[in-house]
Amino acid sequence: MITPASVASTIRVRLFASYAERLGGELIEVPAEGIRTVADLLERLRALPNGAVVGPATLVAVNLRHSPPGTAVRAGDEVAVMPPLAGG
Amino acid sequence: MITPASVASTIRVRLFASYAERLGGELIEVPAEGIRTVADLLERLRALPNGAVVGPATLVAVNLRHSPPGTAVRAGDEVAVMPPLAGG
Amino acid sequence: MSFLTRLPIQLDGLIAEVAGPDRGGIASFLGTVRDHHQGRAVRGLEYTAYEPMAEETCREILLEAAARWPVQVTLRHRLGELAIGDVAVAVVAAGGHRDEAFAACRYVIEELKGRVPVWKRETFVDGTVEWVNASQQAIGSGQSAMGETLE
Amino acid sequence: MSFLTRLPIQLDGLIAEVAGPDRGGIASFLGTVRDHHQGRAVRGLEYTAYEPMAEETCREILLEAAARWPVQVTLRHRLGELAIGDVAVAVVAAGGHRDEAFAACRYVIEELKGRVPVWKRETFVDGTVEWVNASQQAIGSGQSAMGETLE
Repeated sequence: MITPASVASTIRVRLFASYAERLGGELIEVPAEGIRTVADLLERLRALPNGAVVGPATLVAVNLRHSPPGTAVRAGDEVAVMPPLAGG
Repeated sequence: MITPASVASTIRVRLFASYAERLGGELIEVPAEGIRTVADLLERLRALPNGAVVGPATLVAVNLRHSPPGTAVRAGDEVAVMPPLAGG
Repeated sequence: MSFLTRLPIQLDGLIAEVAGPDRGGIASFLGTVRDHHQGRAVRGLEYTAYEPMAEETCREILLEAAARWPVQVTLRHRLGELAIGDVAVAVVAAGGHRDEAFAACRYVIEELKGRVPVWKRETFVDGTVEWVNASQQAIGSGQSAMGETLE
Repeated sequence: MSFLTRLPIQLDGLIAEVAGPDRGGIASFLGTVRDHHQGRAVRGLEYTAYEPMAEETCREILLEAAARWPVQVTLRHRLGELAIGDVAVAVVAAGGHRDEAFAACRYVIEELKGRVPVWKRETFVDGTVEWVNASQQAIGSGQSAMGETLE
């Protein structure tokens, strides 16, 4: 059984490029309380030191899929918060 | 001076692919008399043995330029009579 | 099959992957590192990716292209440090005719640029280092920096 | 510069001809020998050309492309005997952006097929040998076998 106080209370967020540099690393943990959607998570990240880097063009993937702001986020999901893409 | 009876009385015609095979080689000489245009030359070639190979899609180049039927042809010109292209 | 690589991209190898005796038209695209970006002289750059999602998205894009046109198609995206002129991305599409080869090749490079999570950090000749697109986003307020944004 | 060659076409060499530090987009097309033609199994083929006119026409087409788009562009057409899978024609266009590279590459291959005096003789697996397009022309009467005809 998963213990709510240990695993389920934290969302692990992968960060990339400028976001990883400014927000404290490639993998951060965010308390899950009060976060139900992608929009909630972004609001929380923007409240961090240097959170202004998370601009309006930010992309979020939940479990490897691009996910709009209304997408549900649960502890245990693989959540990635990404600056605008620049491949190719 | 060019002697009319030797050089100027003959049109040298380059032939390619199926035309060269059917009309007697890659370079043939055609008496210039009566030939003033590309159309005249084609008519003369079609009267040769196997001349039926010179079909409606034949291309003619005079001095390396694609040339429509009304184009003037003179002895001394480089004239090429070509089947439909099949490059690439 | 891995579409991301830290080794130099070899176009001949990609062509061999998709070529075949019934596919007479092969269209390719190479994206190489340019020596300038928005008017500034570039010394080199580094690509980084969200690797599992990038691999999965590349696979999806190639499946989409193969479903839409009768082609064999592949791609590679380089990661790590690149110098001017290095190949950053390659797409090759082979079909029976050139129309479908060109169309599929174009589709894949456009989708790749819009959907595959890869980022680029440029080192300029003046010594500064910048993540591409990061500054655009910081400048605007409420304005999208690119067409593929979600909010 | 000779655009016709009796040696195998090396794409890497053509890319090196047109690549440059300010040209980040390189589009290529390869035409290869297919194993069938109009439903018949092909063993191999031979290309022949009206060489001086073919060289001149290739040069003109490349100049047209370079005048119309900001690109460096080149091509090769193979002559002589080719086997299945061999590269018969290659076009490479390099530009600052992929739009112009793709457009110029496509323009050159289309114009080449329509204007450059090259012919192809196919040897079929059943032993017969035929000049491509020759039969179409003989069948029709007053009907053009292709769009580029002059009469």
